[in-house]
Amino acid sequence: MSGKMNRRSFLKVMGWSGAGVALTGCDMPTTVTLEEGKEEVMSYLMPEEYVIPGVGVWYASTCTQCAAGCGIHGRVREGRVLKLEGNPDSAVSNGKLCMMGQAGVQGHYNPDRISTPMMRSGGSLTPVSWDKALAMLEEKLGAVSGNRFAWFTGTVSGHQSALLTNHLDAMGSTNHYAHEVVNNAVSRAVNQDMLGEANPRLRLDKAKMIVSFGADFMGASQSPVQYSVQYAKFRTNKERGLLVQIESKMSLTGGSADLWLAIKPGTEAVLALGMANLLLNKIKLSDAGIPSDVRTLINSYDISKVAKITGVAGDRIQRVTQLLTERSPSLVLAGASVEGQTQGYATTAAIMMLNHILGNVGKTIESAGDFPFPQLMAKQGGTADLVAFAEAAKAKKLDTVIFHGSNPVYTAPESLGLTEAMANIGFKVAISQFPDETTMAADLVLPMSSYLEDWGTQVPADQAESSAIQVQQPLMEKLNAETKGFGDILLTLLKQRKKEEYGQFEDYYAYLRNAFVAMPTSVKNDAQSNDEFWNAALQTGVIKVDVGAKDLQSTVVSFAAPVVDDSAGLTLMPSPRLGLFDGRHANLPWLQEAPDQISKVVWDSWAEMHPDTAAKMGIENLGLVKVSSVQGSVTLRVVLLKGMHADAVAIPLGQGHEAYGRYAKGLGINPLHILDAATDDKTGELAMYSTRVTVKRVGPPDSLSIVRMGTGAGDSQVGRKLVGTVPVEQVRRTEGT
Amino acid sequence: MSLDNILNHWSDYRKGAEEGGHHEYEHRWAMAINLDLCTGCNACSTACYAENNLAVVGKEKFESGQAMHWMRIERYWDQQELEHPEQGASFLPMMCQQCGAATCEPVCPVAATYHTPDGLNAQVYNRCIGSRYCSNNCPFRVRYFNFYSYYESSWPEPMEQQLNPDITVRDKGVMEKCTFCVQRIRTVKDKAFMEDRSVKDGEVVTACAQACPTSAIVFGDTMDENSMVSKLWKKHQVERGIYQKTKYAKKDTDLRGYRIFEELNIDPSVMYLERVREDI
Amino acid sequence: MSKKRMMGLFGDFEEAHDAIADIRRNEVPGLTVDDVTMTSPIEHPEVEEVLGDRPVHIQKFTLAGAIFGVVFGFIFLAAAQASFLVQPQGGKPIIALPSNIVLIYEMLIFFAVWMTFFAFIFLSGLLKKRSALYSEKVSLDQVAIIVEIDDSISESVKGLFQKHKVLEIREEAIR
Amino acid sequence: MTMVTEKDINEQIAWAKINTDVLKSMENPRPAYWITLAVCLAMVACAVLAEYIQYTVGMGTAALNNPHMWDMYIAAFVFWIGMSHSGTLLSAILHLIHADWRKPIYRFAEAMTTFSLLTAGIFPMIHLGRVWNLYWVLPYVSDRGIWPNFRSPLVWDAFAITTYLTASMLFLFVGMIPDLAICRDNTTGWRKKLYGILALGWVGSDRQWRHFRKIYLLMACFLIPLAVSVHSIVSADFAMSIMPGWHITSFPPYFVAGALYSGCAAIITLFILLRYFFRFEDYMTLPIMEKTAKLTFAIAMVWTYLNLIEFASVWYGHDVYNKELLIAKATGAYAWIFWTMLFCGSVLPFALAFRKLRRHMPTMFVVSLFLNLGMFFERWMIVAPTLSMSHEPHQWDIMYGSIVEWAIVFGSFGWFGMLFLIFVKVFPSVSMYEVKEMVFHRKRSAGEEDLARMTDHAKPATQTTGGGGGA
Repeated sequence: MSGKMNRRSFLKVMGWSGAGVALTGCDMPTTVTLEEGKEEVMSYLMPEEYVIPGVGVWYASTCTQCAAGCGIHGRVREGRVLKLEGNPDSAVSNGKLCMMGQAGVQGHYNPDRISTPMMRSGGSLTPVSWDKALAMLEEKLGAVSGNRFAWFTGTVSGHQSALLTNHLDAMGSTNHYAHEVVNNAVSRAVNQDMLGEANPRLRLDKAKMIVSFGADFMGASQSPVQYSVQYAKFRTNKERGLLVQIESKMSLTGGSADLWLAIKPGTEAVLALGMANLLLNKIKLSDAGIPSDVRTLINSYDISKVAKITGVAGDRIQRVTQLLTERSPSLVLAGASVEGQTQGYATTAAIMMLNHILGNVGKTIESAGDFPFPQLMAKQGGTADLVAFAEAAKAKKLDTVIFHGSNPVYTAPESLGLTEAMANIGFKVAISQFPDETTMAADLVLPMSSYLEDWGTQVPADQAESSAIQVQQPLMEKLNAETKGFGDILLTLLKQRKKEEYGQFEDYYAYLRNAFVAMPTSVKNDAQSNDEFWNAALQTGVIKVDVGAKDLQSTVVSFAAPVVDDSAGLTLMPSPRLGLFDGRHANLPWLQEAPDQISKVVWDSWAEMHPDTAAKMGIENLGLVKVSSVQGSVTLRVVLLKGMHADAVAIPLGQGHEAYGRYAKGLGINPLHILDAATDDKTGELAMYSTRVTVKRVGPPDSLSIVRMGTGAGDSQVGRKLVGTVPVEQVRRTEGT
Repeated sequence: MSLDNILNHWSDYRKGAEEGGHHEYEHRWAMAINLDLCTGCNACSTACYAENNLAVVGKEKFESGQAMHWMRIERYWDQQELEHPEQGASFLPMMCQQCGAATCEPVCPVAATYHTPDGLNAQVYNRCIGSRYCSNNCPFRVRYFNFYSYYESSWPEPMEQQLNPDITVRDKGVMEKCTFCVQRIRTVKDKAFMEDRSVKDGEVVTACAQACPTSAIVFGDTMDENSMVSKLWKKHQVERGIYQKTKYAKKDTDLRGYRIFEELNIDPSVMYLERVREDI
Repeated sequence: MSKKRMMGLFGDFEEAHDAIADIRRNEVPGLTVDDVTMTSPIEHPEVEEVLGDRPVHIQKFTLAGAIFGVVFGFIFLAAAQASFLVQPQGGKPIIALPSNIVLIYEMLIFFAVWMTFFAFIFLSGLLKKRSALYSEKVSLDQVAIIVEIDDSISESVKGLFQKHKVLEIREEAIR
Repeated sequence: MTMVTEKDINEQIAWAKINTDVLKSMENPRPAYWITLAVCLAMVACAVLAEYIQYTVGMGTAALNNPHMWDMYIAAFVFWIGMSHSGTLLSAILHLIHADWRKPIYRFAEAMTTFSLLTAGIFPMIHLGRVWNLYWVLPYVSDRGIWPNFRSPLVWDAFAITTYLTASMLFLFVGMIPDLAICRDNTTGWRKKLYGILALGWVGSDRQWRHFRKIYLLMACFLIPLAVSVHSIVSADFAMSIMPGWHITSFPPYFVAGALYSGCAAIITLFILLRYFFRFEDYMTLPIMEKTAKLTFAIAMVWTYLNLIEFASVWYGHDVYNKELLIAKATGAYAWIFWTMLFCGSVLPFALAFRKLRRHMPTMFVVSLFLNLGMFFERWMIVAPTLSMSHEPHQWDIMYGSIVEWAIVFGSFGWFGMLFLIFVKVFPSVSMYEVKEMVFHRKRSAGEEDLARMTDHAKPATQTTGGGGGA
């Protein structure tokens, strides 16, 4: 039989591939050779030369679903990217990928993507040509002067970041607002002051014990995959790591804790000081490097007092503290719920101080070294910039703003008055992929290519063992030709300003290649030629960067004494979650349909409360409640979980979009809107976890899209061995770990 | 002629699970899932959606229990008597256990679900008439039925371009379930066949195992003595075959390995390792 | 010498019974009980006894059907299973006797019942055209005695019938 | 009149009257008939609409979900199969034990069997996800060498029900041949043609009667084990699974008893309806009703006993899944159904123990309806709770069915009613020739010694009917 494939055998193949899971159609070299494929099987006649019909090829790139910058592999077949997986060469992702990264393809193929530039005329956005849009842009940017122009972005890094900075310079402006709801800005500040580094390397894998104050490092954190991988090592080490989670709302990480302690919201600082007290005064660790005022502060918190304030049992505190000294090196972490307090800085400092006392610095907290390309380093977002931006807008200090990679209209609390203030901004440009709230409020919308169609580099803020630049390359042709990559748009903007300087680059690809080629030999290491280096970079998807070794010294800064808010009501915890994250993934059906890890709710918003608290208020599980703060109120269903402190009510982020496409629009509510505008007095970051609310029952229980469908089933194993649990001693004996 | 076929192979054809049944297995794919590492993060589940063309059913249908998540994460609260779950939650990744003596198989009226030489419990969509008996007889409740046609609602233009061409999109009236990513197995087997070698351990990785950030899921061939899975099964003294045999095989009952509902004698291919907690 | 068929309708079953009894006792020479057919609206074995024992063979067919059902059933099922090795097994043998026995049992009854039915149709002389001598009264409440005789003895037969209070007599020539 | 009530049937009844009464019941339907028929058709229409929706939109419209892959349809299927059992089975048993009081009532009972089978047969089909491939269940030789899976109880169902349907239809038909001959002789026009064909040229010759006696006996002998096996096999759908609450040894007898039970209850219902509508007081007499009621009561007790057995065996069995399920049945979301079932099935039948009530038609009518309600609930309790609360607690749920489901189940009653209504107008719903036999034999045994008196009675009968018979 010749290589030619006659119609019958072709049909046979089709029939087989149709025949369910037992067979796998075209991936069978045994039934379809490439020759046959090209001639008969492929739907289009002349495939691109890099397309091997019927065979999936993996290309390396970088994930931008969150700021972590995981290296990914994308499976490309017949010119379409089908599946994303972690890139083993990337130290950040270690060949793994979280649910958000997996769902990246759905953002890429999303039916609600913006396909053409749009300009606001007569109140509504109407499609225009790129030329018109760019002409408009050039005119407006030409008109604006200095600081009346601003960029508003999420976390940006790599060469895009560099270009963006250059554009700001070209515009003579210094206003770059970088906004992320899920951020560790306060920790960065504390680290900067205590360690001299904002983003030291955390080595969970080296720790024998982790005490986490609400740090959801495996969930909605700065680098979930990296820390999950480290967690796995931490657990499987010779001496199994011990995880103690202290928080007011059980997070994904808390779900895996050996000991989960509920603490009264806002009293973490007190607990930290109490533990410090035990360490210094009882266990007699050295108090070197601790300022006297802090020392006296510590002394004033004896265990009984601490137990009373925090609601954590005294013996528990003592035991945990004791273990911290026994299981050295340990690691104490502070998370969003700690940072996001009116005293966020002080609290975080108090917690980081424990690392200092326990001598973890340098062991489980390492220096990130000196990154050779400061201009490429991540400009990390926070909420302080959001506040500042709102102020500036209100004060009519801004004429033209370009928005990208952030959705302030959705994420800003009403109390900031941003929505109204937006009107004060004369010309708002949105470089965006989806019709989200901010984009809908813009005057000019530039359709952006998805990260799977675009060139770029990412420099993760939280670098893993080995620092690297993550390379991002297109995995397929643009879905619609009208979209432009972010880098290309930046380049165009710069060409408008500095033709002479950037005219040489035909497009961002050219610029990037040039930039790579220009890299020092230290980075290129043994690459023979520029082409080889370039190809190697594209193949591996990472450019390893030697940052040199550096050891870390810590000093304790003095911080304010904790003030405990005992006013009536409950503390609202607007908790982000792996999945919808800060709401940016609400338009990805896979993530909408993936149940929340703790409460198992899908496709909806809900409030989490402790059953006892609810009982006092006469609220039943799945009942309809009204959560009101000074700023406003939201009505939603309640899910009673014991993984809550009695004084807290949690409303996960992500839902409540007024725009953002068919999957996100009109689902649930957005807790961010009812937050107070209170900020951390030191860093100016929004105190997102300090809003006091009251909860009122407004309706009877009703169905909610909970996996267990509200029957109460699925909560308990009813004595059946589905998940067995054994004490660690037994495992030590049997497995010697 | 099938008559002398019967006479010649009578004794073969009369073999039940106790004697290993009538199978010349090429592989016996299996898993070992370390529940101590599972953080319930949903990565596996989402990866499964991406790999296997699983339909997104939407709020209402999900609410009425018609979701299609082949790989679902179950979350249980132990220590319910306490005020707070002090040892966190118990997460259980639950997918088709590819039982050696699968209860779903003998009840299918049209032989749409059967046992492959790979030891997989295959579902032939084309043959299924949707009597749903298999799902009723599955103690794990991991078989999912296409109650509706989803190909319009779940993959609106251009979403359908993401669909994996290696497997079909199922239409209404058909039962479906986890296949241990049979398309991946198939690809690797064919590759090995072309290169005239046997499949190497770690060559086949299911989507869930691949994605799992904590590497809690290990996938492999229990017929390959040196495969990671075989070693783990051996280490925890979990054996293939039905309960009566394995019960006595397990010398040290403190070992963490166990198979869910093993007492039903269905010989699941997934071994779970118990969650570990330290009391402090 | 032409033959004829004669029918006598009787309102009274006992009279009919006696009439046949007389024939049996050869009161009419040349007429034996074998020539007698009795048609009646109901089933009454005790009256029919007088006709002497006339064998019925349906049960043999039933037996045949049953045996066929069993043999065919087993061979069919076993052959099908043996030639269909990918069938779902779930740890059960290829040829699983318990389930096959259930099906064979059903097949036994199936074939037995149908054989019985067809045997009934053919053995009981149904599906034939009714002769002119059929009286609708028979389906109501009267008994008819039909005899095949020579013309020669027809008178004496009539006499016999009359003696037993016959209500009506019909004749028909056999050609 | 009191004397008559003591007897099952009045021996003095003239044979011609039997003919005319029964034949009359087959002619010129009254408005009431048309109205009922219309109602039934309307119900069927609902069902058809519902099925159309389900067929086009998907099985999801039937409120099925992951734990509840089966539901109302299977419950209804079991219910109707059960309904079918009384007719043939009782008729056959009573025939074998020469209980001739069956004769006036067995005809419609057997018809009921056939029609409830035809109803039951619908449910497995509409419950299929891809009904258009139904024929794959049949063992036909295909060039792909694919066969159905002979291990599956569903395939057993297919075999058993086909056998049972054909066999009981034959039984019904054979038993009807002499009556069809009567109809043939007493009708004109298309009816005469129809009956002429169906009667197969029956003339009532001794030869025919002898074979008739034999085949009827043989069929009765086969039908009893068949009927038992059929419902055992239906029970196998559940008992052969590993699900708690299904995998129970006592299921086959339990199902058979339940089947007889619901069947008897249905017989009582139809008995009263026919007696009332067709003025069949002379044939469906109180004594016969009493006997039927007593029988029903006996079966009710058997059913209750088997219930208790099941509970006990589960309770002392220490199978955690089964035990928890049993407790959940009695206390959980389905508790009200559970207790209603027990009340209707085990307490209410004691009404049948009182002569007064047995003879009071309205009471009997209501009671019989409640008995059947209880039986339907029993089927629901068999199907639903197990699926709601099986091994995997994560997948527990509660389920009450959807509009579509209810519409189809509702319609099935219309379908049954329609078939039955047509039957009673086309075929004699009381066996004429056998009532005659009954009268004849009873009379005979009444005065064996005094033939003279018998003949005195026989004569006027013939005279009165001399004309009537001919007409």
